[in-house]
Amino acid sequence: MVKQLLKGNIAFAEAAVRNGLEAYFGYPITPQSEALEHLSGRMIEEGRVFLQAESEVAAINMVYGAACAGVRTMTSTSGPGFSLMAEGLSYIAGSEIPVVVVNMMRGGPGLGNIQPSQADYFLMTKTAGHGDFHPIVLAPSNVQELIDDVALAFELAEKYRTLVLIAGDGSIGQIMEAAELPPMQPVRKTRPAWATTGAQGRERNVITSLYLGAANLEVVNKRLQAKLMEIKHHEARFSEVQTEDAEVLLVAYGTSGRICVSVLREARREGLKVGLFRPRTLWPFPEERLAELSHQVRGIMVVEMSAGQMLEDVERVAQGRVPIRFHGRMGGVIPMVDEIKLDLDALAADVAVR
Amino acid sequence: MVKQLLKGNIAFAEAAVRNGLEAYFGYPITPQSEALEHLSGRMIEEGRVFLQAESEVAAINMVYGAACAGVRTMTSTSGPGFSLMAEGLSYIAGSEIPVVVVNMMRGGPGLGNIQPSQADYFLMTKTAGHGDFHPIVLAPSNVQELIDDVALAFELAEKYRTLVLIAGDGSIGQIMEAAELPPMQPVRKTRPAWATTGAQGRERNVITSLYLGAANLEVVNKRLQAKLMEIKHHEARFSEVQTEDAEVLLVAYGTSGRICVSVLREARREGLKVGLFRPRTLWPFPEERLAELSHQVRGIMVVEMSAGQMLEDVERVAQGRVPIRFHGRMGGVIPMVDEIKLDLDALAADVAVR
Amino acid sequence: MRHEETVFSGFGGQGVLFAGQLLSYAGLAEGLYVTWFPSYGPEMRGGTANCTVILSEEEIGAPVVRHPTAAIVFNGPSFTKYEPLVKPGGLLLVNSSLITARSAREDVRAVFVPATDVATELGNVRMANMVLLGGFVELTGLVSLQTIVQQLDEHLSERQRKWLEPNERALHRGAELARQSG
Amino acid sequence: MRHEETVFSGFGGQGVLFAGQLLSYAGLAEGLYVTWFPSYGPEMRGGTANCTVILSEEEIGAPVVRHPTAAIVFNGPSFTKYEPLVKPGGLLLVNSSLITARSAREDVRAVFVPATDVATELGNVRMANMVLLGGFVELTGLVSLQTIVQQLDEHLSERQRKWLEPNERALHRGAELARQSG
Amino acid sequence: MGRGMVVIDVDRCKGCGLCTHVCPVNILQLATDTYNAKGYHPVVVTDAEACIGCASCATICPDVVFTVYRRKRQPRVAAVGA
Amino acid sequence: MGRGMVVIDVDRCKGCGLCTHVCPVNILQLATDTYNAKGYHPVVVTDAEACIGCASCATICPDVVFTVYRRKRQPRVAAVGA
Amino acid sequence: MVEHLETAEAQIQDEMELVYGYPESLTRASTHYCPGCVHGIVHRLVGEVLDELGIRERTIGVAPVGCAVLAYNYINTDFVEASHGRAPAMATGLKRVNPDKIVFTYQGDGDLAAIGTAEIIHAANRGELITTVFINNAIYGMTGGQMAPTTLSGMVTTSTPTGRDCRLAGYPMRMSEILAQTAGAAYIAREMAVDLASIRKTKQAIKRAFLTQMNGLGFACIEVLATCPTNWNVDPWSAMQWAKEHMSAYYPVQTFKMTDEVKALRV
Amino acid sequence: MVEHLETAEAQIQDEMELVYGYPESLTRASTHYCPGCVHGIVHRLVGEVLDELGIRERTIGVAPVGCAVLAYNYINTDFVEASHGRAPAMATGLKRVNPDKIVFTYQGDGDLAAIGTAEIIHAANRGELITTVFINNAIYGMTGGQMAPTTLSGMVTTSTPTGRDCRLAGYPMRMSEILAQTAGAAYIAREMAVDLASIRKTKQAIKRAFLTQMNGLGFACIEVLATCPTNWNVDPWSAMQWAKEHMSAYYPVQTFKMTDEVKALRV
Ligand SMILES: Cc1ncc(C[n+]2csc(CCOP(=O)(O)OP(=O)(O)O)c2C)c(N)n1
Ligand SMILES: Cc1ncc(C[n+]2csc(CCOP(=O)(O)OP(=O)(O)O)c2C)c(N)n1
Ligand code: SF4
Ligand code: SF4
Ligand code: SF4
Ligand code: SF4
Ligand code: SF4
Ligand code: SF4
Ligand SMILES: [Mg+2]
Ligand SMILES: [Mg+2]
Repeated sequence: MVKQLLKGNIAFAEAAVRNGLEAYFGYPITPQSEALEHLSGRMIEEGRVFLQAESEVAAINMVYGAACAGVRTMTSTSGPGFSLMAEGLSYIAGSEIPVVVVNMMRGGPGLGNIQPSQADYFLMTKTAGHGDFHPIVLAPSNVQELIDDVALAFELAEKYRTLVLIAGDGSIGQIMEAAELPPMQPVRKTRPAWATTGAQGRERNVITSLYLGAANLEVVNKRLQAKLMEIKHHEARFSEVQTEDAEVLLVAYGTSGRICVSVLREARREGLKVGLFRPRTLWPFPEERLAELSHQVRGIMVVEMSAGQMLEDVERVAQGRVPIRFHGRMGGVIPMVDEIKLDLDALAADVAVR
Repeated sequence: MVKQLLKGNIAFAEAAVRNGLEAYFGYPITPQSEALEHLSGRMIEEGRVFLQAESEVAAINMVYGAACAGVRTMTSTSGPGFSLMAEGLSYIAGSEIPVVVVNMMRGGPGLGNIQPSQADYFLMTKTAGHGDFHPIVLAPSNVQELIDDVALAFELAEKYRTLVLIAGDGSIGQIMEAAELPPMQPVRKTRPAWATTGAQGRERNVITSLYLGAANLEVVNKRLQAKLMEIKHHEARFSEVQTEDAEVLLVAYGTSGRICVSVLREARREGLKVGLFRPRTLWPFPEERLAELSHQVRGIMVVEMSAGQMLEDVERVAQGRVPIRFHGRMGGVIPMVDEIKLDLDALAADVAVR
Repeated sequence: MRHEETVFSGFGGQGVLFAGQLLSYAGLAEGLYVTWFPSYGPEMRGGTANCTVILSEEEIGAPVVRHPTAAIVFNGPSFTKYEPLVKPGGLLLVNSSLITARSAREDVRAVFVPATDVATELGNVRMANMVLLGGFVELTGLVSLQTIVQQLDEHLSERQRKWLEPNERALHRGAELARQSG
Repeated sequence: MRHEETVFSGFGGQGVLFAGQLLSYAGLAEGLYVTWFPSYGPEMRGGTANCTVILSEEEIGAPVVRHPTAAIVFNGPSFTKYEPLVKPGGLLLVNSSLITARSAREDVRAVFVPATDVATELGNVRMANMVLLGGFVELTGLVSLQTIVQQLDEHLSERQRKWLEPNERALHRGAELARQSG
Repeated sequence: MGRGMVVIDVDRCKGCGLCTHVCPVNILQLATDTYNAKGYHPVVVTDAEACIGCASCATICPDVVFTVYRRKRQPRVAAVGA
Repeated sequence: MGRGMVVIDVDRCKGCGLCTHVCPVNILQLATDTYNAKGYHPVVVTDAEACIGCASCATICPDVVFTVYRRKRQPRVAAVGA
Repeated sequence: MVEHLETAEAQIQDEMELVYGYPESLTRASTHYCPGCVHGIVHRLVGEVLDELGIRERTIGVAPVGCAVLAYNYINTDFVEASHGRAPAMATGLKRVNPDKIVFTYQGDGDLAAIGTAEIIHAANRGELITTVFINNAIYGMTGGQMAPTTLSGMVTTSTPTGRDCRLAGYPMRMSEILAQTAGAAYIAREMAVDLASIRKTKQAIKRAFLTQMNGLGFACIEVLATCPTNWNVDPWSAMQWAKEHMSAYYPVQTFKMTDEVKALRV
Repeated sequence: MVEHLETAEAQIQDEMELVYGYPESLTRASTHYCPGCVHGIVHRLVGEVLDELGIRERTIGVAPVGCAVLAYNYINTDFVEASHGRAPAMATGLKRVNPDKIVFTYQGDGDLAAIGTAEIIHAANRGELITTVFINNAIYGMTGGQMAPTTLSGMVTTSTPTGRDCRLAGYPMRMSEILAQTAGAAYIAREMAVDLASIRKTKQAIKRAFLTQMNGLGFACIEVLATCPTNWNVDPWSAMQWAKEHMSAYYPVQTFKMTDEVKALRV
């Protein structure tokens, strides 16, 4: 398979089709509508299910229903639509159903605008809805990673029977880059044993998130937490650039992460020993490795397209070992290499590595 | 005014009426429906606005509308309903409108059950919806504090033109205790200058959360963040019990917080130097004082009716200075004094204060 | 120091929650700290209801306890559940009309009052809760019977006004029986 | 090392985004790393459109830059916006049919091509984008004109097939003019 | 044994009384003295012989308490011979 | 000056052409050569004299480009005297 | 108990024939419903219909949030529990990927006519091949008797303590009339379960609604006028009389839409 | 420009009388709408109506999420921006605490007929004293031309690339017919804005809808069949012809509900 020039939104949509997506339900919202549009044609072509729902609330509950039937299903949206899914996402988590949701973040709060943002980090990683749960959150920073994360998302969702989110932003959705799509896969022929497909010749299946009696629900919560612990230990992912000898560490994900690659190059050219730590999973947050690095480096700079959300996790993990500086842009502004670089130099000066 | 025996849900509803609540919009959900029921009678009696909405989505948007008109307005709900309000809450934050919402937390995720819980801490304190914002979150632990927090909530909401949440739980809603209600206040006669009440003899008012163009929205975001910083510096609240000489510190809020008072008494009786730090605002989290205490004590135990959410903030603030132990119950289980005490003794042993 | 953690438990419809509230009102009237904490749930019939009432001279922390200092059990299931839980030295007040079981525990004071029968005698089976409450007050002296009666007077709704007098008798009768069997 | 950060900017409808994409396709065909990043917004007409195309031999980090190494400006507003931003030593390619302004900057190479007029001559005003792209390729040698033509051939939709030939001519004409005025 | 017969699953009964209103021969009544496991006064048949097996009780009972039988048609001779 | 007259706010015009279809006397046309500030070919009046001031253009224009006047009724004498 | 039944049955095998037996499509669990609650009756009817159509093993139920939230404990098919009001959306997801299966939602009036208004109307309008059983008891039963969109004018509830004042609280909503307006609806009818005749008629309607789905004819919804003795504060029998008199007066028992294909079905 | 106008006006004061002038209730801002977009026409009509009724200073508008999201930049009254589809809920809040003010929502078909279905139906059913102007252009304009609930059968959109297949994607929804079913609705009518006559008629209907509110007669909604030249991919005039022919064929231009009091209003 050769690389082709692909727009992010089209890429993840087509990747889903090729990974055997059996049903898509969604509601248009910029900056990810091209995905829905692409699927409106492709899914029907492939004889699969595409349905434009009457709202994001309906969409996530349709996904919930299809997922209960044991098929690969997903939806995609952005900020306001993601908020509307909160209740449904909590039900999905509570009933332990594999579901994949893409959130191409845009400027907020409220209607905000449609430019790229990373301001839904808290909402996606800390909870995504009421009650105790964490979705797995993948953070691609280019079109190829976005494509690969779709396959990973389905794999993890089904392995752990859990909710997996892909945290994109308007920029990853709109950008065109060279990338390779996976080969076409047909839809799964079989349905998992727990799926509600009609109790033919087997015990019936009931899928619910209701557990009357505190003790009963606590049992479920404990199982859920145990699963999350397991995920936390096995699925934390990250990528690093020139951290071996790094004295200053950039921490950023997604679009901010790739921008920091340029920052790093410039700084290195000037001889500054800087490394980049780029979380590929936002939950579980790659705590162990970051903690290690926080012992090695003399300063950390967190770069986000938000007021500083992942920043809190970095602070929690670094435990005050080294000074942490933050460079954040909001409202859909894409951070500029030169501005980040200025802050980086300042930090370097503070911690006297220069 | 003399103390009377009051049920939490009735108490906060009546307190709202007496604080000049002009309009209530809500949708029934256990364990807070008694508040809606109480207001359905009282508000009409007082010639004010009560409306049972068709859903929580409608309710929060009705509140949004009434708040834009510059009146004291509120809604109350629990977990699933609170999730459904996420989009509306983000709009309210984005347009900087004073609104008060009570969330009587119940067991989750999903439908869960209706027993007391504190598992919406993340959802309430970190964001409550998409985009960069924090509501002010008040955490009462008895009926009197609940009553007092209603007045405080309106005061802060209007002072800062911001969203204020009261984080209760099923237990605070259902318990009866002696408490004193404030004197009756009529509704405010005047409307603030920014309110949309018809542009009679003044420039028209437009309330929106839409700002096309990243730069424009960033300006708004910066103003919002500046305001949040100000709130962070001036409005962090907490209460302490016997922390002066404490060697071990209990950290808990709401119902867990009051239960820890009993734990503390038992432990003190046995001569263990334990103190209690009880955040009264969950956002802003009382970081400074807790940081101080983390220098003084030799161990911290966090108690929550969740899998450990405030715990992350405590970890972030304590910066690894002392070991932190967690005692959490989930699914609506109310922590028991003797069980907490066991963990506390274990911690005391670990940190060799015993 | 006056401090009592009392569980009232029985069928829904036996007036368990109201008995607990009445004790709470009385405690408040006598200047004590009070918490009343009910079991609550969706509309489902035939369930058991219970509430924990704590009266104390010091401010109350936990509104629920694993080991109450007193348990007033109105029916069999409640006996089974709370008999083992009562604090050593605590009180176990039993509605012997519906509960034939006897407590094996040496370390609690078990008192048996045929509340349902007495209430029926007095004209309404639903007054069993007052019989037991009267007995409880007599045995613990936590609050005075007068206070209970006053509060009953204050908190009986109009529709129930006619039951004030009979309820009073039920309270006194309960106290009497408790004195004897206690 | 081949590395160019190019901004295409003009009115919506001038084919700005497609010109950028065509360059991107060509870059990919010649084995370069490529990013194409558009300005995007809700359906509102009469706005300006622009995209940033980065072609490089090394993997690309930031897909947008404050100071492009080259700017191709299709209309007045775009000139005003990008003329000051081009990196020193960079290229400023101007559609002189719609832009009368001249650059005051000494440190950039400003080339003026009457793309709109040329396109009109060649039979369709909408081909101005190809005229400018042809000029750009000629001036930078970033990719070969052949590659551009191949890619054009591959990516013209059926409906537009008939324009392949004219567009080719537009590309060559633009290259020519650039060579002269460049 | 009459034309019809009902079998009552006593412990399913919630004593709602609906069946007692629809029995055409009025042989259903709520027990006044006894309670069932659920703590309700269950339904009782006052005159089993009179049951015509119409299943009205089963039709209205929310708790599927009734199983209803009706006597099979017997050849008249047999009836006489009896 | 004819019976009617329109004042055109040129820079509000988006050249949608709607008005050109409804003018009963067909005097509205889009400019082919000139652009307005917005970059559109704006509407122009080809024969001002012919305007009857019917305001059809204003009725359909989405961009409130037109202000329309109609000649006041003059006493006939005056007309003659003129 | 069950044993006892079996022996009893044995005895009478020869002389007697069974005229009413426990539906196969119901579990043996005793419901949590209050005495005399119509939910129990309609659950039974659904069970009987599933038996008669022989589709228990290919049916998937969607439970609402409401007193019937535990419907899956009683109706013996595969089941999912939807979020409040979203059962039709969840059913849509289930059906679209299980086109050969039978999917039904069972919803209350708060669930369907309040928070779930958009989902039911759009499911109907899409002609989703699902069946909806809609229990209209004019109240929010589960949460303690608050007003529902269907609460009658003047009716006292815990959130209309002085009786519903329609000018302030809105008017009783006629959902079947609205659903009948959608192009995708094939069969929309309102029935009631307040006496033997209406219960039998309701069962036929529910059966026809399932047949509508089985024959791919479109969306079907049966509204059932019901009672909530507990929150109405009357005994079950009086509640039925009240419903018969007052509810059916405002909510006409009627078939609002029935396509020719549906009419042609032999029930 | 404005100056220029004034001088021009000055000159002709004496001979000429103004037959059409710029509405007071519109700001001077030029809209962001595409050339020939009907939103511009209906904004103008709303402005003219507010002028004629003299209520600009006591009116509060609620903007939707849709192409008209910036309506507050053009209609010169107090305004709030609602979340997608919730305008009627927000308007309810505004009106209930400003009973003496005039509150209207301006919504598109995605906003009102898709995500906002529940809010509009319940506002209508409560008889909220608000006025809704509903622009039905059979498409999601703002987000790039995806299918709307109102998209006609077979119509090609960016989310129905081969034309809307109603069996899969649902049927075009007739909202006015549905709203007319609610007890609280006083005036429900469908108009269109595709030629001079229909535009004039639409204006009268909008005026009556505001009068309905001013006289406290109940909820009023005017659906306006409109065009989206950009996403329909035709020029504005052809779009109007298409709408006149095809949209009004499926969406009858008609008054679906008008109470006697509303009928009695002198417009
Ligand atoms: C999002 C959400 N809002 C509110 C509730 C609380 N709630 C549970 S059931 C119910 C209404 C039940 O009424 P209905 O649908 O009529 O069913 P019934 O109990 O009357 O059969 C409500 C409001 C909830 N569980 N979730
Ligand atoms: C919760 C949410 N979902 C989706 C969107 C994206 N969105 C913006 S406008 C719109 C639909 C607009 O269509 P319509 O209401 O018909 O208005 P039009 O643009 O056609 O006038 C959508 C889906 C959003 N802003 N918020
Ligand atoms: S079957 Fe008919 S006659 Fe027999 S008990 Fe039941 S209702 Fe009565
Ligand atoms: S109807 Fe059923 S539950 Fe009710 S009394 Fe009769 S048998 Fe018992
Ligand atoms: S006023 Fe009438 S005649 Fe004059 S330009 Fe306009 S449409 Fe034509
Ligand atoms: S209708 Fe208005 S905008 Fe369109 S061309 Fe005519 S004047 Fe210009
Ligand atoms: S509350 Fe009403 S609806 Fe719910 S179970 Fe009881 S009677 Fe039935
Ligand atoms: S996209 Fe359509 S609806 Fe939106 S402004 Fe353009 S023409 Fe009007
Ligand atoms: Mg109901
Ligand atoms: Mg539209």
